[in-house]
Amino acid sequence: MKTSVFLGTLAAAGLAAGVAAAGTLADVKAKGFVQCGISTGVAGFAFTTAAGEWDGFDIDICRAVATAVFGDPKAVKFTPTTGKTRFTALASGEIDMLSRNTTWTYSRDVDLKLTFLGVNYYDGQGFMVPTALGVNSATELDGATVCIQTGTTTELNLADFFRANDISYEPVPVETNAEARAKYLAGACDVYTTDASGLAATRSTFENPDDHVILPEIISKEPLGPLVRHGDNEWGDVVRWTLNVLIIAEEKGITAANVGDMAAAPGKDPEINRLLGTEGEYGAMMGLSKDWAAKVIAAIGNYGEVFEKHIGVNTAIGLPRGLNAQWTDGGLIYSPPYR
Amino acid sequence: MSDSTEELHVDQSKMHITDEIAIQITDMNKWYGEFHVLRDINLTVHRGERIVVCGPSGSGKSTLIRCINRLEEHQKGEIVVEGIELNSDLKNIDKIRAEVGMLFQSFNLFPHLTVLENCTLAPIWVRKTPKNEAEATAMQTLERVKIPEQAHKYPAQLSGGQQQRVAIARCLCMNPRIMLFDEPTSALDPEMIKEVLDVMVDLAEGGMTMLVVTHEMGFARRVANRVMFMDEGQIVEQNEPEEFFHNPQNERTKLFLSQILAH
Amino acid sequence: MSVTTEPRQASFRIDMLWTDSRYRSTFLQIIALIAVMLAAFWLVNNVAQNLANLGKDFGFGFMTTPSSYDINQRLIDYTSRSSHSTAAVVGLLNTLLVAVLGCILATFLGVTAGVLRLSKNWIVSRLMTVYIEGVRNVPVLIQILLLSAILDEVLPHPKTAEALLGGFVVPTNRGFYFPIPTFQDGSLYVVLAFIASVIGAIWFGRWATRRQQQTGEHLPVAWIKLGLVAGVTLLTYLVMGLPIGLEYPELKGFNFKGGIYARTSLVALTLALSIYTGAFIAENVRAGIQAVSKGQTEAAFALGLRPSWTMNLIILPQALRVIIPPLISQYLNLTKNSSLALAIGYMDATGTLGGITLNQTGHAFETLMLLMAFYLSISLSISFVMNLYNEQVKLVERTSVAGGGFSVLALFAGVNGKWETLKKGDATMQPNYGVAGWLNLVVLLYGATLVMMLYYLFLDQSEGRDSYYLWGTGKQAITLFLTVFSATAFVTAIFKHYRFIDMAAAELVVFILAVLIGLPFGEMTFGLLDTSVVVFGGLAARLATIGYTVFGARPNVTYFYRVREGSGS
Amino acid sequence: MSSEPNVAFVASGQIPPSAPPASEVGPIHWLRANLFDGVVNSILTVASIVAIVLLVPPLVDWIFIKGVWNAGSLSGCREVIAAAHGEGVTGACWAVINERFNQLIFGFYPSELYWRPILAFVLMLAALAPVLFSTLPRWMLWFSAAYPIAAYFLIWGGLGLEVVESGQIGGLLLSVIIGVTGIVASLPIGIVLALGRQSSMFFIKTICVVFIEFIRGVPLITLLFVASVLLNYFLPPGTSFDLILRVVIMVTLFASAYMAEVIRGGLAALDKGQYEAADALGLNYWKSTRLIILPQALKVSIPGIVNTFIGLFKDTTLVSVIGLLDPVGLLNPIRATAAWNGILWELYLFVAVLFWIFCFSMSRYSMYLEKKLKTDR
Repeated sequence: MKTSVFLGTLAAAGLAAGVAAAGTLADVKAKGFVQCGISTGVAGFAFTTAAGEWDGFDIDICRAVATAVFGDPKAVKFTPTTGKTRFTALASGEIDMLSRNTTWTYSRDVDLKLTFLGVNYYDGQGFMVPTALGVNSATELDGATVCIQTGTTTELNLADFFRANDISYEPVPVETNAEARAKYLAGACDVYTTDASGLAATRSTFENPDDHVILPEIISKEPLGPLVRHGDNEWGDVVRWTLNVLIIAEEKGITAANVGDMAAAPGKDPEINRLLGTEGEYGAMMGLSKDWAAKVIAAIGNYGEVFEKHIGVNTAIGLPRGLNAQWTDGGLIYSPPYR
Repeated sequence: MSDSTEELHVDQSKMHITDEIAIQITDMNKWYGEFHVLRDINLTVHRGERIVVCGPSGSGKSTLIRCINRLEEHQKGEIVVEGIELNSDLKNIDKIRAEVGMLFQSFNLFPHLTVLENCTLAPIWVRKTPKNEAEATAMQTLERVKIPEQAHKYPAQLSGGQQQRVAIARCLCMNPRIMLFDEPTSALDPEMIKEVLDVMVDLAEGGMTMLVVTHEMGFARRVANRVMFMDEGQIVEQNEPEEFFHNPQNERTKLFLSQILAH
Repeated sequence: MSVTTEPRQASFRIDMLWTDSRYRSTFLQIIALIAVMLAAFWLVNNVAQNLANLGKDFGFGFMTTPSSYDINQRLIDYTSRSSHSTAAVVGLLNTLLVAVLGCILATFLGVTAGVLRLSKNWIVSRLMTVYIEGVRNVPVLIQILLLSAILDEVLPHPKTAEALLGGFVVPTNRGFYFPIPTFQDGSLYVVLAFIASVIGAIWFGRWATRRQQQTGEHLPVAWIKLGLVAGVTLLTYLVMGLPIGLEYPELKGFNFKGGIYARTSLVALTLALSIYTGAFIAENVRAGIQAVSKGQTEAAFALGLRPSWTMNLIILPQALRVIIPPLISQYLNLTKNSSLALAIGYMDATGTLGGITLNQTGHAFETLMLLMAFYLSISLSISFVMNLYNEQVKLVERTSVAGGGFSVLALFAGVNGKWETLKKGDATMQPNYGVAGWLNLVVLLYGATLVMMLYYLFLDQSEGRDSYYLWGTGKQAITLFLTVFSATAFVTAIFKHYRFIDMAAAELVVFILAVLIGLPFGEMTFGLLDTSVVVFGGLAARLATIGYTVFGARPNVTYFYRVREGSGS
Repeated sequence: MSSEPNVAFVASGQIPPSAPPASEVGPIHWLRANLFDGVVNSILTVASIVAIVLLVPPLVDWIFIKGVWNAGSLSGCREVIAAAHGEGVTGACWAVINERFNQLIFGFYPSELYWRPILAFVLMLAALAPVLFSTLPRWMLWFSAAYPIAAYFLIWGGLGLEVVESGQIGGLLLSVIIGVTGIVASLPIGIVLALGRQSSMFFIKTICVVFIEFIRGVPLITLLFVASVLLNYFLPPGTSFDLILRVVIMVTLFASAYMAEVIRGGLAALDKGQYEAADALGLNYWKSTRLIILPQALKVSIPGIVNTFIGLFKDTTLVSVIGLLDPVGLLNPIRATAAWNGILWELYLFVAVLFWIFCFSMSRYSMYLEKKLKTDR
């Protein structure tokens, strides 16, 4: 991008400004809670209960971080963000972290100056059509009307996919999943495209899920994960390793139910010992308590438990683990060693 | 013009004119944009004088008296009121306005305040008089204009004549040395004119310096010590009432008097 | 003389700044100016610091990069490879489209409901009251969402859709499909015949009015006009062998193909906005008619005019003057409310420029600035039209020309007047037509040049032409300087400040210099408009401005002052 | 009576009133005069009746007769309807409102503390009373002045009350907070702007005009975008405050431009003589403005201010677009809940009716004020 006249003056005025990089971790500890940016509502990932509590897969990541820092899953406050406001809210310091089905992309990482801390859900964009249309592949969708959520990467993927396959389509932008669902069911669009998890979740809520089919094409990679601002590594480490702890816990078979017993005394597996604070001073390295990981698992459960609780096959959403199985089970969920 | 003035009781003996100068206007000119409203006005008013200004509409008579308390700004010449020159200095303007009372054709009472509040507003806020004192003075003044019983009513509840008397009382509460009257009776019904004129006569008898723009020629004859005729922005003629009415010199004055007294 | 009046032109003291009326207003204004500038500096400085801290840069370069998203409703060519600025233009046009359609429909609804609410028919007037009070008091956002949902649910799927009105419209829950006219050889003659017959009908109407005034005879003018236009056009159409046909939409694959169609989002938005705004207009219409009708109706009846004539000749012309100012401010509200399109995915300016582009590029500052500038220019244009109207109503009343509707042309009627008349545009001596007319022209020209400049600078994407953002800094600066200058002169003219001779003169010098060195207007072309038109138009505008100031006429441009008694937005 | 040339006449007594002829009274006459007065009117009447018959009964059926108030989820509703009225019958599922009513009104405000916003609301009415009804004693205005502080502590807590976070505030409560704060805070700014716009000082006037016209020229939604994504940029680095506060700031600026125009109308309605009389008494600009001009101009402006408030209150729904959870914003998380997936009309209708009740009563009040003002003079 070329320098414009505007930029000259602005930059000149801004040269004097120093970069004020206060540590978010210190700030968070000082104020006593984590301010977590979330979505305004995605089935299974973020929704409100009748009691007025936020709950869901993304929400539990926030709660896990709160537990890591304060030992209390309730020491978190939520800021619902839209596709438009989420990055600004993070960049301006309004929220400390964002856990809102956000796809990790190059430009977000580099250009928007954000740091992605791992992947809590591997997704990909797919298509859902009514079975009655008799469509078996996305390439047969020439001329179809496609419902699509705006403000996400999906509309870019969609444009690229149809352009690459040289077929035409008619985008119907909608603001939220609920709108999309209503439109799709009413037949205002032939196809609904969003992340495959979203498709499955939406389909599960239909009266007759079998009348709809999710096409085999997955047209994009959508690694979703929590993120923080650039240049705040201590805080980033806390969030990253909170997520990793959930993953390792599942790999090692630590659950909310048995973590108390396992943390009571050192066991045979040194990694579990390190993780649960019965060996070494690993928590202190990040400025956290010794048994922070144990508290996280006790309060939230391990990755698999969180998954099953909110979006797994036994829930209304009914997503299979698929790519999101542990690497030991042939999936992509894999944490670096806790060492 | 109107016969209501025939019954005015005027005691000329009570009216004293002193040598002290109340208003001194020298070579004053004023323009509205391109329009030359006031041309080379020269006027000296002694303390205790009662001057009636008359003339056809648009002759600049209202503008003249409005210049005296700076409701209009003159562009050339000099106006000195009670020894204070009217210039761009805002403090002087404030001082002069406190000394000069003005009455309007349309009364301009403040409709959201009671009669008493109308009368105490300026003493309290401009003269910084304590409220009790201001109210006591106001009640006295209202008695002087003969409407003490209306003190707690709102202006809209009063008749036109009563309103104008309240307006006079409002001025008097500031204890002014000079009073300017801008056609005080022309918005009133005939039967109300007299009650206002009575109050004005009372003022004159008290020795007030008065500049009155009016078409009440009876009032001019009995009360004024000088009548001034203006036309097209200039003072055409001024004289004592008897001379002015019976022996006008200027043709325009004659024409005007013949029209206004024909009825 | 007891008082000596030594003119005390005392030397300047510092307290005279606030005690002397000569200096006080200037002093206060300078303080205000300093305060505003400090505040502006503080804000800009904060922005610069914040941007620097975040490592973001400020610039419009991103507008030329491919947008990578598709837009379904578009009036110009656009693909996902087009630039963000093209996407913005698509959005702007969509905003204008919905605004224009909405205003027309809202006027229709509002006038109907307003008149019917005054109807003697009990049930009808009650129904209209229910409509007006029901709709006015519910947020328009909810109405848009609700209507959009209703259209989705109620209208049939394309597979089951049936053509209505003899195939003229096919409503589906994807959109409304209309046939498109196709033009073959000879259709030109039909169009020409149509235009000619319309002109003939207008001429006939005038002739009939004259005749009626002279002889008192009534002709069924409307029927004859209709017959004239329809007859001539139809005849030519038949003679030329039916050259104009209709291409009907057909169901192919997933959707209907062919014809023109309006997406449901467009229909829902237009409908919701016009139903909402129509309720407000209905109240304005009712108030306007009631304001006029009482005594006037009786007077007209007393003169022996029939009720229908009374409405047309007496009530409506007067009521219109009361109705039109609030009506135009309702148009403005409708246009601003159209930004709620993003709630139902209609891709207006807020959806493209302030929506996806902002989202995908992260340049919130730049996109929001452009977006606000766009809405602001629409608002100012609409108030401009309203003020033109008010000016003319005032003129008509002042010169006591009886009746007479509004015509834009009449505003320029004085342009050909005598120079003396123009020079002495004094309201008390002469009707102000001349100066008003000329000055309208000047302001219009200013406005046009400005719009063209801005378009050229930031939006023009024609082939073989460097974008503004890619120029050298010098060229950028000169162009920007010129534009800002033009804009300031324009704004000064708008805000009644008539002594802008220095500004206009300076601008003229800069402008001539710019033309001489060939920067940057040497390469300006706008379709049919040649460079010279723009250059000389700008010159003429500036010269005229100077002329007015020199010759003492007072370009009293009050048109931009809004006379709105707006009720909500 | 008599054709004799003698026209002198003295009434011998009062003629008693008698009943009108049958054609002037009764339902038949009413029908003829009001419904079937001419062909066009008759057609309109018939068309209206047909429309009412086609629309109203199905709606009443759907809303009331087939409506379900108690169920745990949408499918629960459907089962209840199917059980009561047979398969395939549709009816309104008001159970969602039943379950989420408190959420739509208070957001996530702790339910045991609901009395606080309710008390604040009641106190607000009490604080408004002396402003709206001039007959009440003046000392009550002191209470009105103190109210905002009291309301702040009541709603957000502090001073011994349990603290409630902004994030927990939502629903109608949020709309009322934004609307009321916006209108109250915009009043002083609007007064200053209106006075500035009337000023003879060119520069000050220009600043005011540019500000007012700018704000009125752009849609509120763009200003809300500014509040949500840009406002932090304009403040010193590191400052960041609550989104609700930022929205309130923007809404206040927005309302103040409209308020300025309303008050300007009030100022314009004032007689020029009032300014002159104040001048002639020696009151300076600020004193005459405060004592003479504003009290009168504001009184005239009250209906306009109420109308501005209605407009603003309706516009608070736009905050849902930037992720605040007002009643419209709450629809999405509710619809994302598994139990209520697919629910649509009931929520929209409920929110619409909620706003309608508020706005309609306020518009009636403003009409009453306008009428009263007209007769007052």
